[in-house]
Amino acid sequence: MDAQTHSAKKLITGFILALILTLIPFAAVWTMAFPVGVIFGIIALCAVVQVGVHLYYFLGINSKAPTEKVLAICFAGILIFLMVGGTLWIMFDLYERMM
Amino acid sequence: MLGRLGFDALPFYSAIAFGGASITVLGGLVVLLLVTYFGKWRYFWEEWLTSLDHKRIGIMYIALALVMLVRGFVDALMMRSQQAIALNSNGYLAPEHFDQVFSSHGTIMIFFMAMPFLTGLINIVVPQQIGARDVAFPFMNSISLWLTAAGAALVMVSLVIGKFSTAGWTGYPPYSGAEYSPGVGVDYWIWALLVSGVGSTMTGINFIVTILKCRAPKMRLMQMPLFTWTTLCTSILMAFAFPALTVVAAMLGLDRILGFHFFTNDAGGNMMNYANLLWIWGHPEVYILILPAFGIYSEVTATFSQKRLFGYASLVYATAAITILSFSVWLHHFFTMGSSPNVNAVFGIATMIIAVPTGVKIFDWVFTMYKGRIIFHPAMLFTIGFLVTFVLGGVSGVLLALPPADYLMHNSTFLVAHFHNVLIPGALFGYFAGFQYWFPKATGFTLNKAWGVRSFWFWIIGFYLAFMPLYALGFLGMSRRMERYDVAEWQPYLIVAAVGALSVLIGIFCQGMQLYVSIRDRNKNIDVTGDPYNGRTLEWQTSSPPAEYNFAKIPDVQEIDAFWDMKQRGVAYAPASDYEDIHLPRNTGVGVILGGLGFLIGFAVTWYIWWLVVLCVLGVAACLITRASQDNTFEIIPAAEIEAHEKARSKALEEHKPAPGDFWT
Amino acid sequence: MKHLIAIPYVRATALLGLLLLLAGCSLATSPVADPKGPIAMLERDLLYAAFFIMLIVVIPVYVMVFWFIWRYRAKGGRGEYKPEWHKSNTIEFFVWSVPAVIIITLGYLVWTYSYKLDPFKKIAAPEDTINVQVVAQDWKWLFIYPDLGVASVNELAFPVDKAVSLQLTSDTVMNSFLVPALGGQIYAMAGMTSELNLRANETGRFRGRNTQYSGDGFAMQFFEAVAMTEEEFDQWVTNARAQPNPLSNAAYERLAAPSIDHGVEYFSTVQPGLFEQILRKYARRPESSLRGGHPSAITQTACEGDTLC
Amino acid sequence: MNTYTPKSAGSPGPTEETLDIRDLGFWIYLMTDAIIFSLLFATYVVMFQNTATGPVPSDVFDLEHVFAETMFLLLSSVTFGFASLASIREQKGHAICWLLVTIVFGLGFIYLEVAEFIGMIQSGAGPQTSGFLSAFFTLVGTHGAHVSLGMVGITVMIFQILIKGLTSPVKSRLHRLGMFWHFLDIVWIGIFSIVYMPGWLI
Ligand code: HEA
Ligand code: HEA
Ligand code: CUA
Ligand SMILES: [Cu+2]
Repeated sequence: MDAQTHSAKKLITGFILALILTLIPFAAVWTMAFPVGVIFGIIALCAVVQVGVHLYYFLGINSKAPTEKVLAICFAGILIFLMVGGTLWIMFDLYERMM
Repeated sequence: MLGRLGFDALPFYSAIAFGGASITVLGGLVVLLLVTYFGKWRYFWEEWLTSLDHKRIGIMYIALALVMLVRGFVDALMMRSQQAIALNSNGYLAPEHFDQVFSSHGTIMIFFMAMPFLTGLINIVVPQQIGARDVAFPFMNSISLWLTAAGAALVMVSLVIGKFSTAGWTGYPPYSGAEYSPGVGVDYWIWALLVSGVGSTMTGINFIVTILKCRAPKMRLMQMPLFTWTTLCTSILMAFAFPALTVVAAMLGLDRILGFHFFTNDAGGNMMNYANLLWIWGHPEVYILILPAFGIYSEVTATFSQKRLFGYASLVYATAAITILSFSVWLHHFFTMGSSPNVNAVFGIATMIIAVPTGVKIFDWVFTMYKGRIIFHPAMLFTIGFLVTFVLGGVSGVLLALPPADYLMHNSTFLVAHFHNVLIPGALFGYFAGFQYWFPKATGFTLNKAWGVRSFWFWIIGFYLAFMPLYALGFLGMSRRMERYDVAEWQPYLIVAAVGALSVLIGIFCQGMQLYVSIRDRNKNIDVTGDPYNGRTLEWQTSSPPAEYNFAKIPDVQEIDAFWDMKQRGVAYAPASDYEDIHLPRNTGVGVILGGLGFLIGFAVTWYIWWLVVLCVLGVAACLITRASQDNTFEIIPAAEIEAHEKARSKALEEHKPAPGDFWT
Repeated sequence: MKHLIAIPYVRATALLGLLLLLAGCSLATSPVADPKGPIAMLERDLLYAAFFIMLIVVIPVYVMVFWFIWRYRAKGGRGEYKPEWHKSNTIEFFVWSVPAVIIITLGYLVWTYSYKLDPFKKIAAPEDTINVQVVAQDWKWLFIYPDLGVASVNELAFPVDKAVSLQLTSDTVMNSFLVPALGGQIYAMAGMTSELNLRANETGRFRGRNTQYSGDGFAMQFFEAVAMTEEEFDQWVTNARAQPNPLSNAAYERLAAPSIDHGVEYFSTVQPGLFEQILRKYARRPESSLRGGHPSAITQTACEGDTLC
Repeated sequence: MNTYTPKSAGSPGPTEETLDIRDLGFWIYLMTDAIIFSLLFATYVVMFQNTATGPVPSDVFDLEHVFAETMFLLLSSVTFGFASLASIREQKGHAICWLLVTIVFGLGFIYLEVAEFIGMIQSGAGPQTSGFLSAFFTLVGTHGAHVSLGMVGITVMIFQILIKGLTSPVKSRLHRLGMFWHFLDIVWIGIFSIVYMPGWLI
């Protein structure tokens, strides 16, 4: 809530970065300038970086954020990895074997 | 106007259904009449239903658990007696009734007996154990309670209006889908889970924040009592696992009501993903049930061995390890779905790894007794019963975790034996121990000992009789959920199991007697000191029952077993003079109203009464917006009042000075 | 505490124990304890092995609990009282490491046995294998013999000592196929083909069933797996072929309608491609690459010094 | 509340510390919501090939539309940021203005989304058509529902600011609502990167 996490400069920087990171994948998909595999890579990379940008510039997750918050998001990250990763592994393995 | 609700929903189609419905309705009426007769409505509303006091909320949770256990146990008795007689015959329960019985038994026991019981204990104890005056979000706490009650009410209403689900507590589609289960039963089940699941998620968030943020300022994490630690881990599991249940139940609801194709046989549905999502929640759920019990055992063994807990750090690390691991094993519930050997093996091994931290815990409790002075309080008896019985259930769990062995035992009564073996002597005995242990703290008087001991013996013997035969039946090839069979060899075992259930019934009767006798003699057994067992943790510093604000002065924590340490240093009851005003949340009826609306939403969706749904959703929005616009929801207890209260307590303590060794034996 | 238990209760308990003991005799010949095929045998051995390994830690728990509560009881216990004793690195070391070692051992068993007992894995060369297509229905099992052109309901016949390769699907809700005496268990789901490979070493009739709750007829949804000699099996096929009962599409529709406690039934011929047709009913993808009728790629050539043979 | 400390004695209402507690509680709620979304994503990925007899993703997705939605949402995030900033600087009028702008962008987003949904349903690609479409509508619809709820929240906050002014509880509520709003942006990144773009590519 303090002015530190919310300054106009930070907001604008965040916005511009997010905009760029949105434009790149859209451009890549529209122009089809690269092989599909590469485009997928670009989309994934931009998405991950953009999530980081949002967390840092808009949600105030930085080195000064309360430890509990950072821990909570790390924990959620691990769980999401386990749940989503596990789901995909399990389900595609089953598809492979039975469909 | 009333959707698909009509007169045929009333249970006139079968004598047993009608009987169940009548008992439910009569029971409800009797309670209403009694309250009216004694003119207690106002008292109930003002002192209990609208209360935001975590201790009262806790007591209400346990009362809910008690009511629901009656229902759950009647179901259990029905199943045991049916299976005892149904050799080559229909017994007295038709299939479509028997399947409602096991579905409601499982659902009630897990969601509306075990969950409220543990949440109740947590509510009563944890804020006191950490030296806090309240939970982080008292109002949300009240909403959680009433949403849980709303879910329970939905299950109970299904007895009277319509039918309950027949798809088991796991509700696997496509069987539970609209095509194969067109009635309202599965909808009741879904909404009972959704409504109470939201409550559990909120409880989880509430206690995570309470424990992280509201501890007595000096209490470090590694000084927290173990029950608080296990509560923290349970809360994390509740907050992070219940969303999976919400997702999967909502999807099943969409399939059923709006014709989506998540889990249907046709149009691209994928029922395997249901099992996947359900157990992402379901496996952590069983640790939600067991971890608080583990915490209780830790408190109880230390107190009644009159000795410091052995291996505190190990116990904490083991708890944390179980918490994380429990999110990585869910596939063990469907080894037989056809996964590749590497998938099965990875999840099987992950499952077995949980045996290591669990084993560490068991040994730490055993070594806590070593060189102690063990008092056989009923709470301790339940703990010992747990130690020697849970191990069996754990071992059978590890056997099921070997995928090839699970091929033989999946869906058999061996599995039924496994999970009752961990749920009853594991989780339930823990709650019983906690109940016996903290009863004086919550009510101000101690429980009768003799009836407690009796109930323990009947429970444990009943448990062995009722469930050991099921292990054998698994070897004999009996599947779960069978309402009849034609294998004569099974019957002797099933008769023994029925007798076991009767012994449990006697055990429950003894618990009832214990309550009755204790309440009758309450004036003789008043717990003046608030510390009846020479306790070790902070909840024993408060009076019994505690003042609304728990602690007049926030305790000064310096050690593990903070209260014990204070007693050693002679500062446990140090008088203070500089009391200050205390802010506590004002009571509010909004929680009850939200619970009521939650119930109505569930009911209305079940019966397709859409206008009611819309109305209720608007009601919920109105409640939340109003509440979110209130700035001052506190009331102040003036310092003078606190001082008077504390003075009175000091005087009582003077007269009944707790001398070392002068405690319950 | 003895005085607290009523004497009649003790007697009744003893009596029940006796009853159990008598019944216990049946345990030795139970399908799981006394399997009739190599798969079930291995699965049972694994179960037993794991159980005995775990006894290494379980027995000490029992010994210590009873010993400690006796020795350190408050009234009359002889043990010394050390209220502050709460730490011992030696004990901590053992309580973490011994279970860990056991779990590592079990983990090794899990890994190897999961591969060895993969239900999809063929256990014999094609010429020693009988292929059966299994369809779960409400509330019965249909067995189609694609190579022989016959089919049966609720009776799975096959020659002893020959591998049986089952391909399973469901024309209704999720079912789970299990013959405890032969081992293995696998779900049968609509639109999908799961596989199970079994073998019997002795002739006999073994009870098999659906173990996944599926509605009103569930309890009676069992079948007999009949392991017979080669000659008996030929006769069985001849007999099936002689039935005036072809499994046409129309006949299949009739059969698929829910029925409880359906008896045994034989079909002289089977509409070609019936199994694939049932699968296609629930096709999830447009040009679905249905594997029906085509055994999976996971074929293990028989008898590579494997205990399975 | 429990964290009552002497320094706030006599001043009724929430203290700095209780606001801190609410902040953490809300953050954990967001994490649980993230789990909900991630499971919906996982389900979508598991189901997107299960089109049965219905259309495949590239038949029904329109990237330009998605791009417009993305812009609306991103802009609304920044404008909400400015509203928060104004509230910290005690500029009541500015805060309300920025919140109104945020609502306008939010409405634009919802309008586009509803139009897309209606178009799909009318062309026979409703959620009942196939497992793929069920998963799609549920995932994207849940996000849309969150955005709508957020706008109800913004409306309530506008009224609170008008009536109560920028008091400390109002500011703290606005702050939490802001976290919610920014969080929805993150979910949307997932939606266009996992649902729309790959669907269009394959
Ligand atoms: C916590 C969970 C729990 C508990 C306690 C129990 C307790 C019992 N259960 Fe079970 N049961 C399940 C969870 C539980 N169960 C589940 C999840 C299923 C699967 C359902 C499905 O198939 O979908 C199941 C299924 C199940 C079956 C069906 C088996 C089958 O599929 O064939 C049977 C059969 O008899 C059975 C029997 C019993 C019996 C006799 C008891 C009794 O021994 C014990 C009775 C216990 C009580 C009545 C509670 C006692 C509580 C108190 C006495 C509180 C006192 C409180 C205070 C003093 C404060 N249970
Ligand atoms: C409180 C509830 C609870 C608890 C604590 C557990 C604990 C465990 N459970 Fe259980 N389980 C259930 C409740 C619970 N379970 C329920 C309700 C179901 C069925 C749901 C349904 O289908 O309806 C189920 C089903 C279930 C299955 C699925 C079987 C199937 O469907 O085919 C499996 C398989 O792996 C399993 C395994 C385990 C294991 C390995 C543990 C371990 O955590 C146990 C660890 C404990 C010990 C091992 C004992 C103590 C340790 C020692 C003394 C140390 C040394 C030991 C070793 C080194 C081995 N459980
Ligand atoms: Cu799971 Cu489990
Ligand atoms: Cu489990």
